[in-house]
Amino acid sequence: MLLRHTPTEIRERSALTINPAKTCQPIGAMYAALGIHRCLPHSHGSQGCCAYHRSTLTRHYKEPVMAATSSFTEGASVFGGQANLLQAIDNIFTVYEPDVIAVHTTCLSETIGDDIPQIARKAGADGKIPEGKFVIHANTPSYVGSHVTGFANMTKGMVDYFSTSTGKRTDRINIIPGYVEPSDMEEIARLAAELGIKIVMFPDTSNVLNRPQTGKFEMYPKGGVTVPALMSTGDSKATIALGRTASWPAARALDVKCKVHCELLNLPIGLAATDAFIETLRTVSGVSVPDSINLERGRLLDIITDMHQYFYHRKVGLVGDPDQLISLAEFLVSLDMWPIHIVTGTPGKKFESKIREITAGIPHQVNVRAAGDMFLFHQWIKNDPVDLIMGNTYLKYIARDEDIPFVRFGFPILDRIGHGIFPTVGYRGGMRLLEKILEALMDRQDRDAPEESFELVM
Amino acid sequence: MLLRHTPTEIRERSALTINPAKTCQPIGAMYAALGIHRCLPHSHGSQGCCAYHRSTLTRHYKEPVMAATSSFTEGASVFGGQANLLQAIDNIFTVYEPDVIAVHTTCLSETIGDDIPQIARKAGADGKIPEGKFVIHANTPSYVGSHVTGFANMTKGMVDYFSTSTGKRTDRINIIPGYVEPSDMEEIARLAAELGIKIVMFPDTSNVLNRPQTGKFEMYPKGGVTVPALMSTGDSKATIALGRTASWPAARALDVKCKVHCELLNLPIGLAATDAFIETLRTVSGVSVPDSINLERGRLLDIITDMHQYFYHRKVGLVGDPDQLISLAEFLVSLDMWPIHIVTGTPGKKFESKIREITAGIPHQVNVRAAGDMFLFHQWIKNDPVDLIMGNTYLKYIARDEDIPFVRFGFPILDRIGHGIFPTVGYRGGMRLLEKILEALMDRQDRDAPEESFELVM
Amino acid sequence: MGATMKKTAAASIEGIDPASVKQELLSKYPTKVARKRAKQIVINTVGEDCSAPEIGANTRTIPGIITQRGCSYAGCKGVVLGPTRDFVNLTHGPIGCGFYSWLTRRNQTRPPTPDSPNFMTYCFSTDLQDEDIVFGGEKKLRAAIQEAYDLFKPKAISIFSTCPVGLIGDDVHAVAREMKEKLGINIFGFSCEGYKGVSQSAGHHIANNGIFKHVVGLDDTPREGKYKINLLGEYNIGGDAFEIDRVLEKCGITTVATFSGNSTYDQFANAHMADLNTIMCHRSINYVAEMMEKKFGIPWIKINFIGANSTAKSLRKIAKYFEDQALIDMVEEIIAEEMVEVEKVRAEIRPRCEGKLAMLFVGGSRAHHYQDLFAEIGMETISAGYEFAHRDDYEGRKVLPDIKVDADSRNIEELEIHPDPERYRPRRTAEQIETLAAEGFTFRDYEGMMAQMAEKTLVIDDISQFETEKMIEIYKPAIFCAGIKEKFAIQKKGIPMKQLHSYDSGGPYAGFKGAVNFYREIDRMVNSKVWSYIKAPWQVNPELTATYAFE
Amino acid sequence: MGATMKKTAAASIEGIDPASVKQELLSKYPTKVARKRAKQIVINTVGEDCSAPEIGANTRTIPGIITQRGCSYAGCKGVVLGPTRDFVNLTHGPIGCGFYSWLTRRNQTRPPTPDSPNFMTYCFSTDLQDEDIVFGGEKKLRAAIQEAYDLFKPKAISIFSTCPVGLIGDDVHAVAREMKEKLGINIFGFSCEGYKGVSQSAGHHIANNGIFKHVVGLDDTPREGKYKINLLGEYNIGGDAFEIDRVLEKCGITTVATFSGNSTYDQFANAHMADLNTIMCHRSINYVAEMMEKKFGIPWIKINFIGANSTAKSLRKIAKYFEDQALIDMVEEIIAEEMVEVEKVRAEIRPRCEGKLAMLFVGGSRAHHYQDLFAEIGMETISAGYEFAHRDDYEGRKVLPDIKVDADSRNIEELEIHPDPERYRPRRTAEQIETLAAEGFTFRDYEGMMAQMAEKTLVIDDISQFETEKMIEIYKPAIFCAGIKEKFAIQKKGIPMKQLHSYDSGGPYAGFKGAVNFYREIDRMVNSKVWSYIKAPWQVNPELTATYAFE
Repeated sequence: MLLRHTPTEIRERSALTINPAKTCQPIGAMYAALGIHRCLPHSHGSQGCCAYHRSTLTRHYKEPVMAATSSFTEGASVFGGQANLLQAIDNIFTVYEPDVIAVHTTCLSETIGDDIPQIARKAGADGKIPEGKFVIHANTPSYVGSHVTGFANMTKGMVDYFSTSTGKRTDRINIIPGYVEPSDMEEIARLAAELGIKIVMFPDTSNVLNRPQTGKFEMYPKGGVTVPALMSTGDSKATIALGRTASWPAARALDVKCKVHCELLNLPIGLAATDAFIETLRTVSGVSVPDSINLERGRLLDIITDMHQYFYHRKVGLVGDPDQLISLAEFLVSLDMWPIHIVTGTPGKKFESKIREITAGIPHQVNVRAAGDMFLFHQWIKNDPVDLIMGNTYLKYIARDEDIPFVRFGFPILDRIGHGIFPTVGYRGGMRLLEKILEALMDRQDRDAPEESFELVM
Repeated sequence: MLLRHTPTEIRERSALTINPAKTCQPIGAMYAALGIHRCLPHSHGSQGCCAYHRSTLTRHYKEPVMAATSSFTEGASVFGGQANLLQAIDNIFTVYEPDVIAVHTTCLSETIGDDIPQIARKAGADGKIPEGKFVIHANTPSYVGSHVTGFANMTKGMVDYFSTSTGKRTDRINIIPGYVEPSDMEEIARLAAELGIKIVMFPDTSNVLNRPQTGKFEMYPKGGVTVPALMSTGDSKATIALGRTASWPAARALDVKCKVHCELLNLPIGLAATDAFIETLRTVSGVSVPDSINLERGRLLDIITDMHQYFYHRKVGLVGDPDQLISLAEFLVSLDMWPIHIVTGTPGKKFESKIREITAGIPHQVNVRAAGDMFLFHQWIKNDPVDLIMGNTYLKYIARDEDIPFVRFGFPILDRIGHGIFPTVGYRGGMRLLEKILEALMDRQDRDAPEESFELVM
Repeated sequence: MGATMKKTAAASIEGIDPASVKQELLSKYPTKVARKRAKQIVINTVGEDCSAPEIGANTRTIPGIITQRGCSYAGCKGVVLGPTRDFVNLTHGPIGCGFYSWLTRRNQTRPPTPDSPNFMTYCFSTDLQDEDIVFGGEKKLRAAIQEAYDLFKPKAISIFSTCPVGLIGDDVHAVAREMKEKLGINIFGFSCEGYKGVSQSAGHHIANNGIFKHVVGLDDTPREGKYKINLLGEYNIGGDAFEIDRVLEKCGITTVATFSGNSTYDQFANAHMADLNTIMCHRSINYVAEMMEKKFGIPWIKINFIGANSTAKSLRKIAKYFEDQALIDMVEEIIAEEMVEVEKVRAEIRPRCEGKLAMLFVGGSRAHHYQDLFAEIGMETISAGYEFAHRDDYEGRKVLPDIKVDADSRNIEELEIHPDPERYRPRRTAEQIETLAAEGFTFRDYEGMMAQMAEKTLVIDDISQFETEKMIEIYKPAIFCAGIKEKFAIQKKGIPMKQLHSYDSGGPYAGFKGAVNFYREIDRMVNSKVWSYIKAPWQVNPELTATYAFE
Repeated sequence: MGATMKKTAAASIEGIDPASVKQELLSKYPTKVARKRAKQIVINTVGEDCSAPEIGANTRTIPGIITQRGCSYAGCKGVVLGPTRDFVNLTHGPIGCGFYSWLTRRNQTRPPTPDSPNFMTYCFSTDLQDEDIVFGGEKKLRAAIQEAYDLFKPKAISIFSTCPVGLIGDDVHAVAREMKEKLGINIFGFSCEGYKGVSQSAGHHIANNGIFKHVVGLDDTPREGKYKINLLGEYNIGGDAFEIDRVLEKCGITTVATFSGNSTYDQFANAHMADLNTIMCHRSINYVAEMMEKKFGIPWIKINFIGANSTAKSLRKIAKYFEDQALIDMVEEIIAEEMVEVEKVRAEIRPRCEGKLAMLFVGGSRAHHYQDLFAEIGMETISAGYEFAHRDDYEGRKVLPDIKVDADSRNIEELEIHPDPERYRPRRTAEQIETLAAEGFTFRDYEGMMAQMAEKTLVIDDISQFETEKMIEIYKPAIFCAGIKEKFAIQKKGIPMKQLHSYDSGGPYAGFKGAVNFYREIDRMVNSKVWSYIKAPWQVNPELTATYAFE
């Protein structure tokens, strides 16, 4: 067994985290910053943080992930990192020529208490920030929240630094897509375009972290939300925040800063959540829904009605990030599946109650835990087995030990491709999810069927 | 074992076909006819044929498949089926009100020698064909060729009956997509649209055999090529025929009938074949290729370069239809994979030489057979095992007995979904194929890896 | 059953007048068609004597009126002989027929050992080409048989003729005799060309004849067992026969042969050593039962293992036949034991299904049998019909004498059967039969579907696509049962559709465990949320003033 | 080696002047940066005495200049102690560090039995929260250790400090001592905060100190075996150590302990019972070797099992040390045996790779060792450098005396080691060492990377993203070797990139079988067609008059 020391008997732990279902804020901030066009993320702390974040993002996206670091030494961690950051800003603008440096802090610089805005101002005063270029920042202490929190904070940073209201409202809608794949952001934009709605999406990592092979390496690829677009968000008609944890803080900040009305929706994963997203776009911008979207919706529903027998009352275990899990659980429940073990590593009381609400109709005990870990999740499964697990690559160890069908979903996925290219949001994403779920369940049925009931037609 | 009687030792058979890799013409004709808007396919023969074709198409597409039959009795098979067909035409136009009845023959009516055009003329003369409605036909003797031949013949029938040249050339391009999925036809149309090219595609089963769930059953759904569009094909600038077996006869007929220049290309499956398709569209209509297509291409290539190590020198066995196999084999070879056992049930000498050409660079014996069967294919595998097999659902019996990773591809797929919705043509289709191939190979690696080399990052 | 339980139609459709429904179904047809269909669409009413109105059945399909019927080949090779595992079923004809009937019916089979023969996963065909059509296919057929023999050395090879075979003058029977002679294994042919008869039904009859003529009675080895029966017309779709065997074995009843689910050549050869023939699907197999009675003196009874109550009833009937108190007690004990789980599940599910409407249009007996299962969870069959049955399957065998044989049926050979000089052995004396009959025990009888259906329900033979749509629009049933060809057209209308040929991917539904499976399956289908998602929010509520939920 | 085999740069780059390349690399930097980087970019030239020019190494990374370096925690927990399977490696800090170092390095481990302990698939962390940062994390650390103990009862628990730990004043060593006392298992801490030193290298040193201080020498059980060695600085990436073990075992050489691939606590505790320390990765582990020699009298030698020739050379060196003809003969025999396959594959592949250029920028020894493998298939290393090495790894240990210790290094504790009163036992007498030395046998020596590199090749320490791109544009190598962070930026330029930290998903590459694997892998990468598809037809040939193939 790969996880041979995991006992069935569960004892509560107060101090020891085993096999985490989250990681730390800075990586989320780095990912968000990569969603700004011509932006170089900068990690203000030891260089190891930056190395780890770049490595993990690279393994997940199989794409270049560029970021700089303040490379703290022992000295810096005693006397503060101002000198390092000033030097970094100078070097970065000189050598790598970004339009924006997006600084995020680390547990180290947060513990020291470095004041980034003050340092950035000094860099400006010293003339180290070229005309028309920007240094923005977000405080992302690793000991608070999770990678999702870091994403939320950097996204909020975009509002804090760029959003401005000129007084003239546009008919654009801001969409904050949340901590989703580049392919998902692309799909969200496509759906809005199908509706004929002008949007500003931020951040937008499509064409940054799902780039083509062109024989050229571009330090700053085509993708990402531009600075002017970010500035214009203050004039937009409304903001749609997808996912409470990742997107709400930025939306609220924009409302406060520029009085842009904001709506909080669940991530558009699955039929109902996508319906809500489309319906909100429709009503907010007063357009009507084109046939093309009804067609996609109808095809998703067609799979649901055609294949219902395979979903019905199958037990599922889920590990992932809160915004994703809320929509995914809702989707599975709508298929008559039973998500019964649900863990996110990200802390937050709201999560558990929301999941309770969604799973209320399931006639079976449901285990849910925020700030939980995969060790606990695994123990739940040992005590109450499931037909399917969905989550990031680390679940493969549980899937193999317990011999459970496994669908990869969420972050990080280190051992398969596809997530960067094929969305799981929207109706098309729903179809992809259903195909993957069915594939996993049917492959298992085919594997385990006695010869006389090995099915040709399924 | 499911196929316990299949011996390793191969002896040539001259008369007995075991586990066919093809089926008969009429089903292909029925499928093609469903690609005409408001068309009801009609099977001129015993009702069993119609029942079998509808059942098989329905299991593959999980969609309604409507078709009528002449329901031959013993009498009809002695005295000919004219009376039945006349009655059928009358009943169909009265009760089901199609715009077109597309009659295909069967082994029975072909053996009898019923003259469909003559019967149709009589129906017309008797006033059984309402104004502006049509009865077209194709001769599809089940004892010649295969389902692909039937598709080709009915597609040619569309030209024979509808294509007319008014003398005014349009800038439209005719595309004959071949015996591919509705999702593939949709993708081919999308690619042409991306290039800004006006096309007429026939047949076009998209939105016929991949319909939404709407709560309404439409006898004649939105999809399908319209009669006026079919008529206009005679004026088009050029015809691109995708696949020699399925599409070339119609293209040639159109050239002969209306002098529309035609190009024969391989089905756009994989990088090179899609490049050829795009390049031909570009040059034929003098447009330039937009970034959106370069982006898709680059993403496909990115997967190829990133994941090359998983493809390199893996042996593959393929069963399917000739046009698909030629492009698929070419694609696999371009990935440095080794397709070494290749069978199609469809007869045709060109196929074997084409495959020989494509696989010439493989330093390993390559077995290829046209008019072969899966029994032979299975024996080849027993004699020279492979890492992967690709083909229709019937391969699952071999996959299980021989414990070989299996990717479903082609017709029919009776036990999984997705083929109706997600294309395998074009660059996107290539990405889907690669994802499926990688999934199959990597799942196997994960299954068989000793614990110490069970990989987190792949 | 019958008169005593005369039922009236569901309250929920009181408002709907079947006569006008019938009119609507016919309204769009050309006169000739309407006249013919009118005979096949009957408003049910059951007389005191269980008599039902006459229905047009087993008549020609109307060209152009979209039917779900198949052909004679399908009935012979696909249905009756397909499920037998250990002989090579060789289709003689173009490739299609063999391909389409390859593994598509979900007949399960379970070879006793890893090396016992099982050819069901294989498809064998002569794949006739145009030159064969021109010059004749006998040579190729001969060669194919030789190749099959050389490769597999099967116990037997059966040849199935497809449409062109008759026309090109191939004599499959002659080839069969010749090769049987040459190879010394049993080889026989079936002239089941697709155009024979008017539906699968002709093929059933042809299959019955062939199997009786060429196999039944070849092996006189006496069979162990106190209560020996054959199970006829059970094809082990989704494992039905396995469940029935489980129950019978538990009761100590020996099944000598099953025609033909999970069957083997030897079972058929030995079938005449049984003491009773029990018939599940009357339509497809009654011929064999009749012939076995004439030739060997084995009486037959109609039974039905679809439905827990029906299963109990059938077991009691078998026990009663053997007139053995030990068996009678054993059967009661097992029924009691098995009904515990059945009642538990039924009690859970019935409240959710009670009063919902079902329609069944399928087969030659399933449309009847499955009504019992629906009834057990309180669902009402508002309309039903067969695809290929005859009048006796609707109205009961009592009408047999006045069914006139038309041209299409006349073409199907009726075998001349006489008592076997050595082996005819009446299992019951005239007296015994008297007494049993006196106690209401019925031999050789099937009262048909209609007698059991409620008043004013519509009985429709060979329902067409057009009629199907109308019926759904008018009655909006909770579930519709038919076959794969109907499935998605019906589901597109938002009505769950259950296949009763293949069971979709479910089963077994026979016997006690099967009943439980079916209750749960129907519960899933008629109570699922998924059918409620059809309208998008903007379709429910299109005006833009609509408010929407947000936090 | 060395002067005798002084090489000149590849013909294929004759035209390129390294001096101007260096200029170009520096051109864009601010003056201060350029000045510092100039020291770390050296044009190689090897003196008669094998001396190489001085290179700037193990100096601070320049903030903002994109580096591939990691931190002290990564070197200590990730590299050196990560591969040990049977103690609980507990990260004390916020969740990230533990998460990122969880199973990401492909160190393989093979527990002898299904129930022998293996914690490598687990990630243990105190997941410090803000309140812990404010009020201190010792309490939580204590509790976490207790919970780990209660759950797993491990042999030992090691604690790894992350950045904030030092700053908030947690004394992990005190907690370790206290809990060791309480639980009676070995518990020890590492002050490997990320900011210590200038790279992973500091962490290696800290790990060396800790493992030596707390584990090595705890178990005096004599070890069976005639030729007992330790294998130091081999981390069993992709199974390298398994292959090396295979070869050593075949030669009859016993590996007492491996630091630290596929290792266990007991191996470390018993390591001092070996008679020779052999060092693979000089950078990460030489400290332990030095300390073991001082304390126990075990001499160490540098060996290299990367490359078939290097492997043979290393085996001969070990055999020579033991001065035993039996072993010497055995080793020769096995080399001969193993080289058959190696030569076969090499002969097949070398013609396809001959003369192609490679660049290696990785690690603290791999950038050196892998040059041998490339050389074996005729490929030329045109430029190389380390990520975290010191001058001695470049220029050889002879420069150790004149390396001045800067502030960052001074912060890393240097243990005071004295011969162990009881257990100090010089394995070789002064005389023996004399004689061996006389025969050219070198103890305690590593001549570094540069001495082996061709003239005019560029040696670049801690290469930056900017320099990487320039080097590729200028030299267009056939392959570039580095780590995951560089991989896709390089491949986007159309150059295949091989990871030499994790081997992507390949390996083993050590020993004889490993060499074969590597030949094949490089052949795959540098000769694959897929890199030729980058331009679409319309990009190759954009004008519309283009003709296109059609039939």
